[in-house]
Amino acid sequence: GGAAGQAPGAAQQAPKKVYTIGFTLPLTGELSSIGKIWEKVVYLAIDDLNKEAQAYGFNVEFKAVILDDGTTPEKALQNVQTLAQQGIKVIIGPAASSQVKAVKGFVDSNQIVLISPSSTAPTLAIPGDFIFRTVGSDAGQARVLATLAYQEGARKVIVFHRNDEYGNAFADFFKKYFSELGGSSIDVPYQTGLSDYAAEVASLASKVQSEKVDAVVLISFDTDGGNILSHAAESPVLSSVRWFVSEGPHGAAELKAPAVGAFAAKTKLLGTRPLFIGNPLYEDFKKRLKEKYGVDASVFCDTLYDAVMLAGWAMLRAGSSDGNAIRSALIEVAKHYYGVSGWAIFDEAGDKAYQDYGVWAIVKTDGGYDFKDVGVYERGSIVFTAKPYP
Amino acid sequence: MLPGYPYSILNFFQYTFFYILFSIPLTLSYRNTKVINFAHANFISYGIYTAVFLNGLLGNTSLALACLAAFAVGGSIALVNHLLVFRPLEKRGASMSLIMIASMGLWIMYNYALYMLADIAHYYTLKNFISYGRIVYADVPEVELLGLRLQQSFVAGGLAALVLVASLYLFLEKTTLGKAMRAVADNPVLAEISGIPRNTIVNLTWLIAGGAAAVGGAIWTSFSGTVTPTSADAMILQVFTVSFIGGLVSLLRTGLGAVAIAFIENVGIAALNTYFGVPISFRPFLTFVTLLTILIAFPPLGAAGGLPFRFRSRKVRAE
Amino acid sequence: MVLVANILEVKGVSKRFGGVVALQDVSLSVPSQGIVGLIGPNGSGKTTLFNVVTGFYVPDKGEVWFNDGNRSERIDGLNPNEVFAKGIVRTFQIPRLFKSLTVLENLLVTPFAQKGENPLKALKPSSWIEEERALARKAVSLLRRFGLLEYANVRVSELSGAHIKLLETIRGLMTPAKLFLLDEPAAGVEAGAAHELFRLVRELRSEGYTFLIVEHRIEILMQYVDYVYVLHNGQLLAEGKPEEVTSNPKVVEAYIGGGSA
Amino acid sequence: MIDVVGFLISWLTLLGIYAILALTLNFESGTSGVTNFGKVFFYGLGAYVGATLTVYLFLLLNGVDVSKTPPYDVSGIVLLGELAGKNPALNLGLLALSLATAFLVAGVIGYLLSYPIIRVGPAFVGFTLLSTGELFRIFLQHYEPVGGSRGLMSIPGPFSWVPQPRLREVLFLALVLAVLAATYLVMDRLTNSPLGRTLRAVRDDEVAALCMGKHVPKLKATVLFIGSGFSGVAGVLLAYYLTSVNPDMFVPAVTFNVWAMIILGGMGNLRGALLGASIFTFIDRALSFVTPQLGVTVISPDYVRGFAVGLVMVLVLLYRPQGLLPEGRVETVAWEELGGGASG
Amino acid sequence: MVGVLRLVDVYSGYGKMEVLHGVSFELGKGEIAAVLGPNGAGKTTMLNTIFGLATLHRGEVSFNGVKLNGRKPSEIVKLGVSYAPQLDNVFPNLTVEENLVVGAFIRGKDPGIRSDIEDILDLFPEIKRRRNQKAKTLSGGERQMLAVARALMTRPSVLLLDEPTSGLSPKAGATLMNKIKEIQQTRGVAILLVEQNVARALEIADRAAVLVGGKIVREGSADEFKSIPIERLFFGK
Ligand SMILES: Nc1ncnc2c1ncn2[C@@H]1O[C@H](COP(=O)(O)OP(=O)(O)OP(=O)(O)O)[C@@H](O)[C@H]1O
Ligand SMILES: Nc1ncnc2c1ncn2[C@@H]1O[C@H](COP(=O)(O)OP(=O)(O)OP(=O)(O)O)[C@@H](O)[C@H]1O
Ligand SMILES: [Mg+2]
Ligand SMILES: [Mg+2]
Repeated sequence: GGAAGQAPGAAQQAPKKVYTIGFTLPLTGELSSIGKIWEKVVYLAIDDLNKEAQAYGFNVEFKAVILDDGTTPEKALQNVQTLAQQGIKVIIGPAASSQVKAVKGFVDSNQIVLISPSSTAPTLAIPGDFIFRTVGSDAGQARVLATLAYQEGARKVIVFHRNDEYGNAFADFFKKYFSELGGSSIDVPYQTGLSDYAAEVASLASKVQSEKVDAVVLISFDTDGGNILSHAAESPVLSSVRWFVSEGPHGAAELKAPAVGAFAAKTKLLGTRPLFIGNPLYEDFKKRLKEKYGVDASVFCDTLYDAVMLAGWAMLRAGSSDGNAIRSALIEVAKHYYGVSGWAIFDEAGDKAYQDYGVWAIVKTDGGYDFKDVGVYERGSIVFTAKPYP
Repeated sequence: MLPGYPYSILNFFQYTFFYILFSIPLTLSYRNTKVINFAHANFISYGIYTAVFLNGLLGNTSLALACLAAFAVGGSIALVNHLLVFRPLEKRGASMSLIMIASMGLWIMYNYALYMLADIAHYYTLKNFISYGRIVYADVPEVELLGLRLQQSFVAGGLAALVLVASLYLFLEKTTLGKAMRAVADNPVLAEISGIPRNTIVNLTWLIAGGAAAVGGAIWTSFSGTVTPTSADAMILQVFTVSFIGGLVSLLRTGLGAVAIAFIENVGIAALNTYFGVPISFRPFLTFVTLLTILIAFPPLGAAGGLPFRFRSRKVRAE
Repeated sequence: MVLVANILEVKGVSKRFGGVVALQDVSLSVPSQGIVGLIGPNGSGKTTLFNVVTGFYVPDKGEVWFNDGNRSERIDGLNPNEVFAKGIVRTFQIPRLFKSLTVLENLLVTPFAQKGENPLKALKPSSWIEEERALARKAVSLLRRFGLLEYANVRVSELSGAHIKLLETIRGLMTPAKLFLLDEPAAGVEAGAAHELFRLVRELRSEGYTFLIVEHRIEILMQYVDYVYVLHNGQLLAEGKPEEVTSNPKVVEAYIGGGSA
Repeated sequence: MIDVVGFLISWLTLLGIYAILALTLNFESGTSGVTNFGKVFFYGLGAYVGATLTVYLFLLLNGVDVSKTPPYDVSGIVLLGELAGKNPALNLGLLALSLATAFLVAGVIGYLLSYPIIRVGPAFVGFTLLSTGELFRIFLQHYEPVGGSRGLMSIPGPFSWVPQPRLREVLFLALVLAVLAATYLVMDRLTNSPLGRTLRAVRDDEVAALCMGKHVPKLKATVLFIGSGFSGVAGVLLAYYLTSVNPDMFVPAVTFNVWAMIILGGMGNLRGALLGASIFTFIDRALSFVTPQLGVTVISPDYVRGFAVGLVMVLVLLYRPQGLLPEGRVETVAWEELGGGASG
Repeated sequence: MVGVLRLVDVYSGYGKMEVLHGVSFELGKGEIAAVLGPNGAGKTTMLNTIFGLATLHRGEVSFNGVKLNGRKPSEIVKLGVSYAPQLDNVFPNLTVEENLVVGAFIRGKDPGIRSDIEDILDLFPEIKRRRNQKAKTLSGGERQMLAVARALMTRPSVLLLDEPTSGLSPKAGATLMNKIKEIQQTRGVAILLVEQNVARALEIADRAAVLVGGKIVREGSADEFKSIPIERLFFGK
């Protein structure tokens, strides 16, 4: 089968130059629910990129090759190699930090530009390599979450977090910042990759009871986070403390269930996430994604969209398929790019230099419950733009 | 009072029901066919997704209907696997380990097929099926007992587990066909020579194994906070663990295994956490430690083999 | 019995399985270089006795002593492989051949402590090749003797019933043990081959080996043994020279039966 | 347009690592009947031993205080990256040390693990080992000195002093193939020897083998020592190849892939193990070039690939139910004697 | 005499390998026929072929005029043929009694099964004592008796017995032979008997055939065989 299906409309003038961007996304496995949404974001972004390039008079066409890495490091490396062997020089993904680590050696030595929209591990903040991240590191968000919890009156919290690189690092930063603010926290890690977390939630409930904490801080991905909150909604003990949540569960469809919505209202659940709030581009992006593909923009959709855009413009700017040239072009392009996730400038480690953070809540709407951004982090404190819970 | 009470206790029962629904079919299928069926996870996940699709596409809110449909789907998948793959392989003289790997192949296929189905369903409804929240059913009551609210899944799971255990007991112990089932497992060729319709029995076995596990899956949708196409894969090791405690052949021991593992995973870890500060992230660790302890302390006989070897053989006495 | 050393002495052995008393206070001895028969009705405990002697079971009571020339050792309760190492080889009544191996390979497996079984030596073929050749020659001559040579390269799962039985016995005879325990070597085997087997037993005896043989085909067995024990319901019923035993009315009543040969 | 050489290098390297695993699994499970569902445990053990040894010694020998700059922190990682290419002798020396240590550690642990599995049958042996693997993984996640859930990264490879990436890849491939060849040689010698024959006998009937004087427990321990040792070596190679290790890499699925390889190729047949590994890794890779071009839109094209991998497995098995290459007889000089005997 | 069981020019074996090379044989109604022959001659294969357990390459097997070619063993049992194989002839993990119950499977809910079990156990007092013991713990001879007992449970009209007395004590063997004769006489069951103990077999058989190398080399009445040193036939020609 040829690639003909990709290009609607007839080719008229000179043949277009084709730029291919490779993707390695978690279409199966633990992150597959985000991966599926990301896939749609990629379609939208490539579409937009083509339109923009055309509008600027480039006779080019961007194409995406999407491979599934099942959230495993080895598969991610295999995908990156497969893409490289097709002459692809810019790859977006993989999702998890452990995967990025596994491909780092290969992309650095083969001069392939890799942009991860979601890897936030501080250990990957390494200057001079070919790895870029369009999202800020966990340390930043941990500070915001700590501030949020403290500002909302929590003094003693349980940090209930994934026992993986993301969760552990996030939790460590959170505890550090929270104690700096004057609060105290208890560490409760839970094993990832389980089918259900009812047992963990039960243990959490007894911990909450015995330790008499004011709040639970949940640091999770979307599926596990959704699962945990659904079970927590069943428990009177867990419904009686405040909940503060990381970006993971934002957008998870199962949190719009009435039971969870009611739970959120009762516990005044608030979450943080990397977000350039009040960004009209983002609102537009969200709307078009919903209209065209029927999916809600969830976590890291904006950073992924921007990653695609940056990659495309960098390739156009470099004009060659030399990895080093694209790398420099990317850094340049990012300096002037304002996208759905805000300003895209990279720091010396290739990570997003200025990350803004917003606060979200689950609020009642006409049709049920929905996610809503209700505040921003500004100069050391949270400023609410809306009152989420009465 | 036990830590985590009463949730841990409730969860303990809840999980016991699920492990019975998931593991007893596995034990049954191994016992009667000697196939270690890796595709067992598919029965569960297709049971889950039968309920999910019924709910998401047709708005069904009847758990009874979901269970019936799941039984049909799970049972058919198991039968199709057997008729199109396992039996032809066996006829051509494939070893059991080869059939086991064929079941791995099937497992992979069904997993991706499920993702494809979810994609197609998304295309038509624009709903997210890759991660689906808990379903609230209209036809199962929540029961108040001693001031405790027993969820729908508790009621339905308890009922289904009871039905499965009782009907299997009656069938295996009280009917000739049930006894014949054991004979087929024991010596298939002789069973045929004795006039036992081995094919019928094996077909029936697969139907029950696939169907019952899928019913468990359907009920799971009313329990778990979120289901994904990999929900079943994520728990299959536990399910196998329970069956292994049963020596893969004894239904009774499998039932006890279900109780033991459910207890350890819920009450056990909560107690260790409370009294010894063991992090709850050790839950799967504990499951496997339990399995190892049981395997080493009481090695199951039967399928387990057993070597007449004594580590402390009596010292030779000479004159 | 003072001059001839007994290679095996079973002293007051009892063994029960739940309610079933398989052996009760059984004592017997096998003289060195003897061919001793062990007969008795079905279920009288013959195989169980073999299992006790070879370490398969631990007796509930009693002792088993093995006399290797000048040293006498107690061997009950040892592991089967340790008993084998002492020089006692048994065959199984219901054959337990190595099903995926060929006939020749089944024979080659038996000999004890082959050089090539040591992992380090296995890596260096020159260290075991000579021994292997010698064993193969022995195996081939045994196979030829029993007309099984044509099956040498056949997997044992493709043999006929009696060939399986025969091979089980021959496999036992491959290794130079001191005492052989044969459990019904002639069951199902055609008369010619059965006699051949017992002739081989006689030859081996003259080379210094000892045999204890369970066999129901007494018309064949009695031609070759010098002493017979009879078990009945797990107890010793009679013992003596073949003629004495076959004419013992108790034995006739319990075992041989009336009209038949 | 497709970089064929690059494809071959990357395919063969991973294939080589998997082939070592397949050969050892074939030796353990195909020849000797120790159903090892815990392959990934020994593989991961080797990888972690190699990785830990390399990163710590690398820093220590370069005079870095690892208590202040542990190798799993950013500073350590950056340092490792800077030091990686400075001293070829160090890299190669650590390679040798890692290989030897991983072999011994994995081997000895395999040896010890044979103790609890002596008296249970094959399926239980398998599950005991599988459980041990899971225990190990969860332990790693909690064990800080090896990086905990972060794992270790920026592991200096044996050839990181070679400037050209292509040459570096080729050298590494040569290393992998050399280890593979050595593994093959050892496995071939062992299976086609009296030991191999005895092991097959144990596989067929443990009890009978025990009664034939074979020290079954010791044999199993030996098998696990050898098999696990080589798996550990494969793990070291993987660690160097990915330049990172992480607990999540060592999940049971890896074991099952290796199982699929040896059964596809033919249990008990060494060349079958190689063939199975080749086919299995090739199909997956080759299809990932094809499926994105299919023009499928409603479903993710990559699902077609995943589905096809499963389908091919099932079809191959249906077509060749003994596996592609069935187990042969144990090839020793014994057969020569038969040649003379049969004709006479 | 009408043949109930007929083999016409049968070539059969396992897979591609051929073991029987053109065997024709007829078992008359209510008679006992003995099949004798050296080890590996193909006696078991002959029974296996009748029962659909070997590959029939050429020729025909019929029972009461019904063609058996290509039928499944379970169908053949229902027609009234029963088989006690030489090896692997019990269900090891079932108790003695369960072995018998399962043996009567084709009779469904027949209330006569209970009493049949008692009758058959009376025939074999050795295993009657062991009725609740698992078959795998039986002694060799007890197992053999159980195999024959199980085959009788279907109330067959034709019984195939492969070396039923191997491993039985002389007394038990003789008793079994008498019982076989008795079964034939009282129930009119036709019996095809494979036996190594030639003398014993000829004592109860009406007819005999000698199978050598996959071919029948001689056939005739039992009395006829009694006069010739039959074992020479095994290696004759
Ligand atoms: N594991 C066991 N559990 C219960 N009973 C057993 C077990 N093993 C043997 N028996 C019983 O012990 C008795 C002795 O058995 P054994 O095998 O020694 O007899 P045998 O003399 O060899 O008979 P045969 O000549 O039939 O082989 C038998 O009645 C048998 O049923
Ligand atoms: N499953 C099998 N596959 C291939 N060949 C077989 C198989 N079973 C038996 N054979 C071969 O067929 C031939 C006849 O075997 P069969 O079992 O019919 O002999 P038999 O006359 O019953 O001998 P016995 O007296 O030893 O029981 C033998 O050469 C044997 O090797
Ligand atoms: Mg016996
Ligand atoms: Mg036979």
